[in-house]
Amino acid sequence: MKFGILVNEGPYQHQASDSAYLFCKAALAAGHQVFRVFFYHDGVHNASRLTEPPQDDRNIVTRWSALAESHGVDLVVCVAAALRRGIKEENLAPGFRISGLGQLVEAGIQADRLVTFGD
Amino acid sequence: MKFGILVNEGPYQHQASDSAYLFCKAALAAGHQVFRVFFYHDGVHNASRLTEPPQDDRNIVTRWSALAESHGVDLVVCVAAALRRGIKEENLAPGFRISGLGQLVEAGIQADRLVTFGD
Amino acid sequence: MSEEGRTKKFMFVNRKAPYGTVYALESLEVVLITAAFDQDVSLAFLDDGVYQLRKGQQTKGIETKNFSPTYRALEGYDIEKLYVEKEAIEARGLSEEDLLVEVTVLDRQALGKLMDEQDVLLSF
Amino acid sequence: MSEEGRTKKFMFVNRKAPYGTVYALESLEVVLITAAFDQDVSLAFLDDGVYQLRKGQQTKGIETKNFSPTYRALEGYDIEKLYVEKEAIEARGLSEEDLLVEVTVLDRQALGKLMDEQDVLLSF
Amino acid sequence: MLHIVNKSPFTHSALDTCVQVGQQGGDLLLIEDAVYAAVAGTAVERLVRHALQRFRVFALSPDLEARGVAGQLIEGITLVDYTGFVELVTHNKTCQSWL
Amino acid sequence: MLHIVNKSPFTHSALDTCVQVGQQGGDLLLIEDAVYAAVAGTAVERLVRHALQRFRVFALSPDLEARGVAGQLIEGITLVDYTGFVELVTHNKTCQSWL
Repeated sequence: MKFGILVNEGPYQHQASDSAYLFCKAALAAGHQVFRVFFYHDGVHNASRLTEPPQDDRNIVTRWSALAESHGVDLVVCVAAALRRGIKEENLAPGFRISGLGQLVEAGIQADRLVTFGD
Repeated sequence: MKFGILVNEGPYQHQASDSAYLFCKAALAAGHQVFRVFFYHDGVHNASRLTEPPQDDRNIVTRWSALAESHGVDLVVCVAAALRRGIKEENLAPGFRISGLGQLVEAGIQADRLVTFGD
Repeated sequence: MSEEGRTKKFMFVNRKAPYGTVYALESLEVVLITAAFDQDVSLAFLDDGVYQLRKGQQTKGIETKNFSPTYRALEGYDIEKLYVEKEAIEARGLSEEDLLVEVTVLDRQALGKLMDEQDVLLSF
Repeated sequence: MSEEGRTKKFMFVNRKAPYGTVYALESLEVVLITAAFDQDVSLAFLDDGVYQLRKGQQTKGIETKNFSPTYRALEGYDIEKLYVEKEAIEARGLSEEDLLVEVTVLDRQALGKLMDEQDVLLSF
Repeated sequence: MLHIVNKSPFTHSALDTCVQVGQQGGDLLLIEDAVYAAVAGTAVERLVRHALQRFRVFALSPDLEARGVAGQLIEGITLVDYTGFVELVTHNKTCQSWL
Repeated sequence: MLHIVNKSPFTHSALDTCVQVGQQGGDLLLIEDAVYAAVAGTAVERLVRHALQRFRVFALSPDLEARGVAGQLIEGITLVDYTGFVELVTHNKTCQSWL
C-alpha cells in the first residue's frame, strides 16, 4: 500500500515527528511504500541541517535523511511555511526538498492513505 | 521596574512570541526596563535571521532585533535548546546572543518580575 | 491541474481557534490549493474551530493579519460545503448570525457520518 | 555561583506529561542550573505533571532518552522540596508508591498557598 | 499573585486548575485563546463566575477584539490593554503562567 | 475509519470530541499522551468505557511503556506496536488525527 505522511510539528518539542518516523519505519518494514513525507507548519524545522542534539539523544534530522537515502522516501518541505520559519536551501539537510503545498494535495490524491502527525 | 521575559515557543506557530513582544513594548513605553528576554525550547527559533514572512505579515524576528537596537534589551538564546533545533551563530539574527541557562536563572534573580510566555 | 484526472473527497477538519496558533491560517492555504487541483473540498468546523468563522475580527491590536475575510472568498473558488458543529456553537453561545459565511449546521453524529464518507481527512 | 549573594525562592511548576512534549525534560535542565546558583529551589507537580514521576518508564520503544532517573538524582543537588498535587494523583489512580521519589502530597489550595510564597515561578 | 491563562477553556483544563489552585484575593488575567472565557452566555460561564468570587478577573482587549468577541463580556470582568497587563504584573509580587 | 488521539484525556477535550463524533464500528487508536486514557482506575475510565461500546479501542504499547503505564489497562483495549499501527491504517479506508 502507498502511504503519504504529514508532519506538523518540529523535532524535539513535540513527539509528532518521532511518531511519524517510527510509523514510516514500520510501514516500510511491512513492505509498504512511503510515497512522501510532507512537512508543514513547524514541521519544516525537521529539515534543518544545523541541528546538533546531545550525544545521548536521537538525531531526528539525520534519521529522516537516512530514510530518504535508504528507501527513496520523498521528503518535501512546504516553501511558504519554511520561509516564514527560516528554513532555506542553505540550511536544508540532505534528502529534503522545498516545494509547494500542491505536493501535499498530490500526496492526498495519489496515496492510498494519508496519516497526519501533529499537536 | 526591572522585567525579565521568558519565551518558550517559536514565531508564527503560537501567539506566545507576539504576546511577549507586545508586552515588552508596553513595559518600555511605561518607563520600565526590560532587562533580558530569554528564548528557551522552540523559542530559540525567534532568533533565526533566515525567516522571510509574507510581505503583508509582521516580521517577528526583525521586531525583536529592533527592540535590542533601540532599547538595549538583552536577547539571549539558550545554547542547549538552540543546538538541538538548529540555531547557531551562522543563522543568528542581529541583537541576539547565544548563552547558557544560567542567564535565565540570573534574570530570575536580578529582575523584579519574570513573565513567561508559552504554549 | 487535476492529478491524473482523479477527484477525491477532501475534508478539512478545523478544531482550533484562530490567532492563538497558526493552524487555522495555514489550513486555509491548503484548502485553496486543494480546490485548485479540482478536488471535491468540504470544511468542517468543530470545537474551537467554529471561532474561525466569528464575525467582527479586528486584529490591529495584536499586529497580526486578519485572515477571516478569506472565508468569505471561498465561494469564489467553488468551495461551498461548510459544516459547523451544532454542539460547538451552542456551548459557545453563538448562532448562525454570528458567523461570517453561510454554513450548514450539523450535530456531532451527522458530522461523523460525513467524515466517514470522505477519501482524505486533513486536520491541523 | 550565587549572584551578588542573593537567594530567591524559585518554584518550578510542572503540569505536563513527559515524552509527548519536551517541556518536562527541558524544565529539569533549568532546575539543575538554578540549584547550582545556590537558590532555594522547589518543584511542584500538578495535573499531568505528576506523570513525570511515574515509576517504570521504559523508553526504548520510542527511541527517546529516559530522563526519569534524573528525578532520583535531585537529592544529590540538595533539591528536596518536591510537592505533588493530591487531586492529580487521585484522578489518575496513582499513589505515592507509584512515584520514583519521595514527595510531599498537598491538596490544590495548599499548593496555591506555597506558590504565593515564592519569589519566582517558572512554568514551561 | 497574578495568574495568567492563555488556553481556551473549552478544550483545555488550564483555567479550571488555575481557579482551584489560586488563592483568594489574587488577580487573574485572560490572554490569547483564554479570552473566550470572558464572553457571557457560554458553557464555561459558571467556571468564570466562580473565578470572579476568588479573584479580580481581567481580559486582554486586543485579544478579544482580534477574535471578534469584545462586545459581550461577563459582568465583573475588567478589560485591559497591554499597558494594563504591565500594570498588573507590577502590582503583583509574582506571576504564574498556566501554560 | 480510524480515529487517532494523541492528547491527554485529563487536560484536553480531544478524546471526548472524538468519541462523540465517531461513528459506531470505527477503530480508535490511543498514542503519545493519550495512552494514559487506557489505564484502569482513573477519572476518565468512564469515557473510555463509553468509547469501547462504540469502537474497537487500541493503545500503542511503546508509548505506554515509555510512560510506565503498560501494566494496568482497561479490559477490552488491545495493545499494538508500530506494526499494528500500520495495520490499523491499512485496515481502515481513512484516518482522522484528533490533534
